[in-house]
Amino acid sequence: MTESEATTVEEAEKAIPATEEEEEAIAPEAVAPELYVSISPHFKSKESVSKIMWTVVACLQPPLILSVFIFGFQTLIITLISVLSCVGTEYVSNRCLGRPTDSIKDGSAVITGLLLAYVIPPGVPYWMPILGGVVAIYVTKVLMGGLGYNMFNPALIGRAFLVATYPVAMTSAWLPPIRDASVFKYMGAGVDAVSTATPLYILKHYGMAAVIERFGSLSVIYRDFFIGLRPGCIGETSAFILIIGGCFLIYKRYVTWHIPVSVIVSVGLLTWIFGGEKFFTGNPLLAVLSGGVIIGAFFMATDYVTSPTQVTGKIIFGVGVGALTVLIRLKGGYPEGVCYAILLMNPLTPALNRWFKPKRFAPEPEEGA
Amino acid sequence: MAIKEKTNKQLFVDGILKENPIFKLALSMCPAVGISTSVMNGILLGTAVLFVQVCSSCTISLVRNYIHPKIRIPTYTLTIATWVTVIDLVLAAYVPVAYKAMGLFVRLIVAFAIITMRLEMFACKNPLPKSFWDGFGMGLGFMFAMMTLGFVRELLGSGMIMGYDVLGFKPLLYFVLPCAGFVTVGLMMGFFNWIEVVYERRKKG
Amino acid sequence: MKSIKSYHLLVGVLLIAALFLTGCEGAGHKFVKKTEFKDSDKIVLTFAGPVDEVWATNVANFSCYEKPDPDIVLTIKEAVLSPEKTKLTLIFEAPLNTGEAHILSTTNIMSEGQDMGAALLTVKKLYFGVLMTIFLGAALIKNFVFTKYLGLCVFFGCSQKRSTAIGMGMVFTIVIAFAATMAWALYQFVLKPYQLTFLNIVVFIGLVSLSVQGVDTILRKINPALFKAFGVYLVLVIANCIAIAVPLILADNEYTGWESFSLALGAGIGFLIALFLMACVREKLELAKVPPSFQGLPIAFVTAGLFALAFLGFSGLSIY
Amino acid sequence: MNQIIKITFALTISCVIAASAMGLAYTMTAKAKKHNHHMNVYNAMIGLLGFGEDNPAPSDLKFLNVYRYIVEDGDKKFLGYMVPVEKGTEEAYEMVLIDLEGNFVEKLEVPISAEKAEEAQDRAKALQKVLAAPKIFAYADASVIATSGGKRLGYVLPRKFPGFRTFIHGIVAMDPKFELLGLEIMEHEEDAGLGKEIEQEYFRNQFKGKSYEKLKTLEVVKKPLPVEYKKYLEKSKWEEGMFTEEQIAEIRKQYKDADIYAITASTISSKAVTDGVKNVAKKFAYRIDKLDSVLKKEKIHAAF
Repeated sequence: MTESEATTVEEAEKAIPATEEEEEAIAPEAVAPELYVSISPHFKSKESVSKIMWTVVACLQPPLILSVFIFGFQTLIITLISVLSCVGTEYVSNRCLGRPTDSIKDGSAVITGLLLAYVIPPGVPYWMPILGGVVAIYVTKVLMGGLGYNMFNPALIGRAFLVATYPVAMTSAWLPPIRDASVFKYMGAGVDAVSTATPLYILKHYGMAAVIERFGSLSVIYRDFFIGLRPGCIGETSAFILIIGGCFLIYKRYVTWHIPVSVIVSVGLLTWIFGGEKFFTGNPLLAVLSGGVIIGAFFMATDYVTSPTQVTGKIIFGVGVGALTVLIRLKGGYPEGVCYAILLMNPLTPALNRWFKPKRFAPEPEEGA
Repeated sequence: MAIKEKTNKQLFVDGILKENPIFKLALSMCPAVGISTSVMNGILLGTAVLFVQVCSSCTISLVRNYIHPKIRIPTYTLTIATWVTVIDLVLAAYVPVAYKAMGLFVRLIVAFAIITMRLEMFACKNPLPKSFWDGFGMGLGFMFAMMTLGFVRELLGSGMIMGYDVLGFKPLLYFVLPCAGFVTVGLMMGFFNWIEVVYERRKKG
Repeated sequence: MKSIKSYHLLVGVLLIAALFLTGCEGAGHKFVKKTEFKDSDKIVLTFAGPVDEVWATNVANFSCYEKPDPDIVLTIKEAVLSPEKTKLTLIFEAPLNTGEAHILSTTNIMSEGQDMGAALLTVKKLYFGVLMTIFLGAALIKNFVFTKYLGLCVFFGCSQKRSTAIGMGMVFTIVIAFAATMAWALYQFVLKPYQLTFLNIVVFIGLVSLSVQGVDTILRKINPALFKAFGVYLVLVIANCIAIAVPLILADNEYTGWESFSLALGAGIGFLIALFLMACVREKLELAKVPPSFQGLPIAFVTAGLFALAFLGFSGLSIY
Repeated sequence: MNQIIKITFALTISCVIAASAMGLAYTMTAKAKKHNHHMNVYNAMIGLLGFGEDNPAPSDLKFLNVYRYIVEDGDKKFLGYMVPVEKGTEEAYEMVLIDLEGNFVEKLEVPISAEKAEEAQDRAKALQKVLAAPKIFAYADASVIATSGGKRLGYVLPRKFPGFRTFIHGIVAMDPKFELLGLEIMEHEEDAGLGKEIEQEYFRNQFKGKSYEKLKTLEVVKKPLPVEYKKYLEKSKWEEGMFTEEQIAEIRKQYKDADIYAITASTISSKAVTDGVKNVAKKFAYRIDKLDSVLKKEKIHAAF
């Protein structure tokens, strides 16, 4: 996989060919005063992009700390590797393309790295997030033109790539939560030695009774899952901390409530209707608390670049994510569908933005196309 | 276009490199994405396409003076379809394993844009030897591209080359999966564009 | 054309899909309203009225076999009656082969002391369900563009603008549905009986060209405005390998007429969806600072690869 | 007008030429194609019975087809077995009708030659003559019985069963005691890299040597395949001196009653194949017993 870059011959001449890992490229940015045409979102507030990004990063710290207590110390290492891989890829590829490298300071690569780590199982080998990070940043973001132009959520593409490439590890490297505060318990332990199954997997293949048998009575399940004491991806387990982080972002008006609420409500509602033996007998609370619905709703589906900007569009987007999630969960080949649901809705964002743009007061212009 | 002044050799080489049907002309992408999972597949389908391309080019070139301009396209289609049927039957009869590996794609050669395009642009205006070399170059170019893609995907996907285990493990299963075809082709195209830029620069400097 | 906005079309497609989804079912015996498979090892019977619990829960009253194996009676492990006594679930010892029709015979059905007579019921997947499976399979799960890589030349050629994408997709859907159904008829009634199957390729490609010509002529007469909008795409249909792949697939798999139609419609709608999604993204990509040697087709390919990755989410989806 | 005639004429001529070219190719390849297909199946069957280069098949090895039909007469149903019988030196076919409980009903001679019997259409024509109007018959399946020197060597059953995606076409081979001789996967549409592994030796060969008793309760386990066992299963990759006789015997003994190890991340495909094989074997064992006892009782001299 050798990818390469070059603008024009003249520019290429000046460039020093740089080789690093998998990318090699040449071509400095043609720096010229130009009219800056940007696509949505257009921020009009005083908040700069990087301040928002770093706030999100801060909001994403508590789940990491908690995950160390739930799954052990190696989650921290995985997360660190993932973040370093993302930031490193961004730096190296921007350097090679001759783009300004200070873009890594805006924190977006850090967020991608964190989110990527949060949606992979805690028992994967340490080299796996490196690969995920390279694909997430290079293929999804850098090739598409950098921050603001990516069509898909980079972290989720990274995850989908890893699931396709290492289906075994990505679907079986789950760890049971630690309940005796020994954070070094699973360090270096083989995956097979401790692997368990996620609640959604058990629900899909063995039914509700098996979930209750495995995790205790319903009230215990709700309590444990709310705190985060369940097998699952590194950062997705604790509904409680994720909701606090998400609410803080909403309070700061960095994201609006429409997408998270519509995702969660539609997942709950549709599971309640279709999820049981008969109509209206599904368990909505369990559906929302297990899997990646909460982290998906608050931190992935609300990504500025890949979600709509207008209220109607946001709600349609959220409901679409919820509906596809439930469809894949109940009828699909995978136990969890949040990742694919968001990826499938992402490309609709430009269309949703156009269909539901705010009413213009000037007369409708002639359609040029 | 300066096609007419080209010698046979140039025609042949151009088909493989400068006008490579997959990486340069971006025609007939379906098989390039679809069954480029191994080098062997590339060789097999490449041979089939080579055969159809050469035979159709020669046929059209031979009868080019008798084709009524109004039924040009139907004649091309008929010619290609006939040759595709022939190779389809021959493969099914004598090389069933290869036939099975390629599945529907052998019969889909009939819809490959590259063949029709060469007939329309070249074979219907040029004498037999030239058309033959043009067709041969195009066919080989297609085969070369398919083999390159197959090499990358087979090596990365299953750690093998031509069915021989060279790595001993499967580095990135993703590359044998159906969805990897697009990304591989995209990256390879970018890579070839970049090579061209570098090449041009070297020539100038 | 101006009045039809693209999202109206989307809503229309969704409505049609919803209509399709709500099918109705027939019965085999006057007292039995519905028979259906459930999970992999259950058959559910719905009766018109309450049945006797003693009769219903005795597994000896039922016997079931796969249609081609009348001599091998499947063992029923348990019969469970729902509280309202109208729904009986027969649980089998081994998983059933739900692709095959099952014959279920019962002794005289007892309902509130009345004898309703014995029943011989056929349990099979709804034909409608089979059609829907084929349709959804072709449109989403095994999308021709993203999982079978067919029709790529047209896919990349026509996905630069949304209006083009929708026009091409619709024209293609119409033509393919028409051509494939004709191809099916021709294959079943002419080519196969006379052992001319080696002419498949020529005949099918001829049929596609003919359909294109036919739609062209009809459209030109009936709706010149529509023709003006969509006419340009008609020629491109022939260059689309899906148009020739669909007839070949349905000849290979011996589909019936309705199945062929669903496959063709699914293929067309799937192509429309793929084109539309791709066009949405490519319009945005035009503004992006894509690295120079990736501009144009290479980046489009990479994007299509990401789509294919996202479409993996549909793999293994089975609605019916 | 003149032009139209000219075009039509040209098109007709080219169509005729094209059609004759294709027809020629078809007639030239048809025989080879059929032969090839036949050899393909034949070789697969020979391989499944355990014959190969170092263990050549006996010269009098014969594959005899038994065709099963479902015959309906009003609302009564019978199983019809079209069995090859010995009649002097020639081979002939007889239709043996058996009711669902396994009792003999009727015996009919089928006027068809051994060569023609392989074609479904010819069989249907011949059967039409003996199973007259009120009776309806429908083809169910064919089983192959391999014999040598008048003794049965094994049963070869080409069947299809549901997989994860679509149907899987496979051939199951059993010895006369219904011990599994092997499994061959002919066609399938499982996922590349995942379910596609069912064609691999390490999966298929796990079925080899399973006794009928074990087969009935065969399960799929989600455990990693032991390295040594995997090496043993991949017979085509064996090198000289990789295993000693004792080692082979020991591995065979150790895993003889083992369940099937699932393909990693493709439990559903693995289970589908296992269930399919189980079903095929169970049904066939049940039926061949019934058929044998009827043939014995009615003194029908079947060729196997």
